[in-house]
Amino acid sequence: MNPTSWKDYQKQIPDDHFFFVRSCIRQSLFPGAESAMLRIMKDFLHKDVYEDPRHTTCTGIGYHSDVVLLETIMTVVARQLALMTEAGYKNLLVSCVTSFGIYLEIFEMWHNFPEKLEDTRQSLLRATGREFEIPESIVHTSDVIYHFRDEIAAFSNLRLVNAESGLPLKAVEHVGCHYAKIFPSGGFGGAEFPFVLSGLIESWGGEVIDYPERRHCCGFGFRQYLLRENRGYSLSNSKIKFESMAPYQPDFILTNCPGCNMFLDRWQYTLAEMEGKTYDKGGLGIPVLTHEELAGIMLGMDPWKLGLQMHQVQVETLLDKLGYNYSKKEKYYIAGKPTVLPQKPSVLLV
Amino acid sequence: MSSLYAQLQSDIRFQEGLTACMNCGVCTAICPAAAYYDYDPREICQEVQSQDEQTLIHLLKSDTIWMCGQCLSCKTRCPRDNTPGYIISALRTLSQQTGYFAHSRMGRQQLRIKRTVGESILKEGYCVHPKLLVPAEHPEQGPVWQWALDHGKELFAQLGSNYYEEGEGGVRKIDDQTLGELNAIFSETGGLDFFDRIEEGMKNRPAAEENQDSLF
Amino acid sequence: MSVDFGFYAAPVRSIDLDKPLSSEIELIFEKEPSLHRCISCGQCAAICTAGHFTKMQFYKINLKAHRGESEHVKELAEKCMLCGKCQLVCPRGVNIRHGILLMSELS
Amino acid sequence: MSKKRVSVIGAGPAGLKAAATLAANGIQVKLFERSNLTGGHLSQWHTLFPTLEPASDLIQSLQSSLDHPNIELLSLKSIQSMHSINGKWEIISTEGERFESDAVLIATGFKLFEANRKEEYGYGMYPQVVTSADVEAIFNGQQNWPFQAEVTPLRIGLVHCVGSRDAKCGNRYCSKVCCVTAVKQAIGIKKKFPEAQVYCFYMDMRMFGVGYEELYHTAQTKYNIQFIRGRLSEASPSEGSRVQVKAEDTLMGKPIKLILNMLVLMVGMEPSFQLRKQENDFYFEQNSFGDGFMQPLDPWIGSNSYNQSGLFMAGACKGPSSLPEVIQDAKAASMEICNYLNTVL
Repeated sequence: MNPTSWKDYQKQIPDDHFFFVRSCIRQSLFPGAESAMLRIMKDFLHKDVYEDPRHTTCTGIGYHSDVVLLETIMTVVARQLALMTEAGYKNLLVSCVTSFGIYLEIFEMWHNFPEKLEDTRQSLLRATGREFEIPESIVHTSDVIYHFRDEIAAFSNLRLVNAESGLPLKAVEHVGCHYAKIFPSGGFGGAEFPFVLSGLIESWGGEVIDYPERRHCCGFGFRQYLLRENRGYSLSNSKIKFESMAPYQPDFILTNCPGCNMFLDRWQYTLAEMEGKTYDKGGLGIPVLTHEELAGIMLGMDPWKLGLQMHQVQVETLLDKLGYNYSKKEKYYIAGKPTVLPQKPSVLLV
Repeated sequence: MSSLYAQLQSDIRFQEGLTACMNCGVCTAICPAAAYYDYDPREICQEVQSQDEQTLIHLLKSDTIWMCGQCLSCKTRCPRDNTPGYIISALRTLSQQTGYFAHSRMGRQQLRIKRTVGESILKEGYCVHPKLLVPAEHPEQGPVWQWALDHGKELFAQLGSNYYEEGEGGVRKIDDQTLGELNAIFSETGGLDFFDRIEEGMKNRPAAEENQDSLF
Repeated sequence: MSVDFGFYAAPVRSIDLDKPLSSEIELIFEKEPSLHRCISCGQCAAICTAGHFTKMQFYKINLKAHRGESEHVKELAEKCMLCGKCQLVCPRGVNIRHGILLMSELS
Repeated sequence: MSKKRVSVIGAGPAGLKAAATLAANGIQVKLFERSNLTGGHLSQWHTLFPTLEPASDLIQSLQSSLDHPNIELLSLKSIQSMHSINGKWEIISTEGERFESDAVLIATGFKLFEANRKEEYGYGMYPQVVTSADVEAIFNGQQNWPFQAEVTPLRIGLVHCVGSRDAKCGNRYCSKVCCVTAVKQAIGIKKKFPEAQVYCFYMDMRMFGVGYEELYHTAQTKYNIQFIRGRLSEASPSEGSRVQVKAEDTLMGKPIKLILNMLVLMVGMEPSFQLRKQENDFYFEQNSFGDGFMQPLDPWIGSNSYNQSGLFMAGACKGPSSLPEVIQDAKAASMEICNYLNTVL
């Protein structure tokens, strides 16, 4: 696949019947986003999405931090596909950009090295007695949100504009390296300027800010984050992005990948603690949203059921700019009752 | 034992990762590791394509190969269709298989990853799950994460999750039969042996370096 | 609240060409313009006697000066023994000894 | 006995020179040109390397030889296909007109790499990013500099190998003339803006021609142009109508970052056309991803012949070439054609 220009490249998205696989990081840190994705698919778009409780991690984080062998991850992936085959599904819906990259990479390797595919089939059969088919399509959750962006907008009276001034909100997007940098044809618009997020922002009324470090990695780095003494790698790379975007004064950051979402949120807090500064003017940080969370907001969902209270950078400045209707005081309510509030950071305002 | 280069070549990631590097540096230019560490993926390609056994041993024993963050931004840009990130994966696997990883400080960090993420996969079915993100080890997760853990079950329920309970949903408990299948896959594909290699490599690490860093 | 994170944000390692060269370095180039002729072929380093025992590599020192990475230039230039073999082999006729002398006089 | 007839396809430097040489040897030439101008890319250039003479001098000299009774110029005439019957060649235009001759010379030249295909360089997105062809147009007064002339400091970068030596673009070859063009343009820029800092991002300085290495030397010593050994990885917008670029200074072994007022992409060459043979017919087609240039019989003795009697080729349709090479090649091809017409026919 080598189109002369990726700008015209449209990825094919199936219309219905998805086999859903979860993300370790998203379900742990942004559980409301994953739930919102399923609600959007089922309750609003009336799509058939099937989740098999026996599916597991793809082991991608272990693989990219080099404690899981290629043969092992191939067979774990094969097991997920076996569950999918057994359930009669052909479209894989992945909630994680790392996983998405893993699936694409393994399919590519199986294609280039058919003997590896055969080995994997044999390994899976011996280990579990299961057999699998390669899916007809593989999509990331953001692909589906993008594909149905107009349908989602049709349910909504909201536009991504400042309710007071009527001006479009300024957003920076962070697509996440493994979405299309590994396989440009795996994403909408190719590797350099995928429009899976920018297309959402623009068609929902916002304005996308192009800034110098737009395509720079958030700095996850797998083993560079997992080990505390290496975390400076991750922090420093996110800092490169923040410093580069700050002059453009974005109203929010939109992310594709759960890992990136975590880092762009948490590193703002960490940098505020370490260096005493934030990257917005008000000391509140730049709100960071995942694509499902933004879609949930478009659909009028309660931010505290979307899990936005689990972000360390507050999101209220964004909601207020949108003129969004929500209850400020119920942010830290659980089951309708107030809880002891989280401790306040020393610099970042919440 | 065949030469290290021959062993690298038997790794399909190496075959896909290195054709012939012309030292243009587009990989290093946008490499997040090169922005932070004294690290240069181009130089690694150069060293590897020398095919020199001593150079490779030096590389496998070095901190350098552990600096890559696997973002694979290098794959997009390389004008020769190389992928330095894949070469790194092959080098890291070989370094652990040969035990050379225990010669470098950053290589020895693999033990902790194996004992956290690696064992979590087998025990919980996840690489990462909320209870693994202990606030004392993850201060960057902020006070909100402590609050989230304090109210784990109720909070996750409110957000539509199934916090460490059986059945479907996010953060669910993975059933024993599934965990058995995961273990069988690891056993069948050499994954458990690989874990043992990491533990053994650390036991056999060079004595002179024994006290240079703590295990945990 | 004061948090001990156990890591910190490091400055970016990239060479920053937006930073102007120091006036001291500019003066060296003014006094010895042949330094601009270097094409980093490495002949000077290949033949360098001091380079066998130290990190002395003239073309690299000269590059560092050109890129504004001048913090180690003086200390590296001081490793030179001024034997002048490099100047004999340099295909671009760079006046290396003079350049090195100027660099070793940096403050 | 009637005169021998040759069809020359393309009125760029190769076609012009060949037409003149053939005509001078008493051969009746039909010179086909798809545009309404002759001279090809040369008519867009401002100065020529390495002497920095005006390009218009050369083009006038080439065009003046068109004024010959044996040459018939057919402008705005695109050729679709051709075939040979009983030793005669028939070429067919896109409008279906047929022209007969004894031999055909293909001189269809090259086209410039479309810079927007290297998305990471932002051509067409950021006005500060221009191509080497744009710079020629700027020097010719047909375009404006993409910055305010009084801006300080003024920083300009030139990137070699755009669309060349690049498997991602399908072009693994070197386009040969971009290095020296970059040096020429860098000098031109320094002459115009003496205070500007000018950087060339190169992988190898391929200074293969007479006077090229000397020009490079002049660029370094007289104009203090900085040569950074590293291929540009990306360009992105920066504040103040500038672009930020990232590369590695591979000789330093460190990444390098720089904000520029103008970034020039030294675009390489791609074949204008491919020749596709179907049964007895040859079709001229647009080249597609990864297609190489036209292949002559062999790269040595038969370098002007196609694998078909009476079909010849000259110039950049065979691969990236400099103007002196193209002109020499046109003369050589003309000699081959004369020999063919005298001996074979």
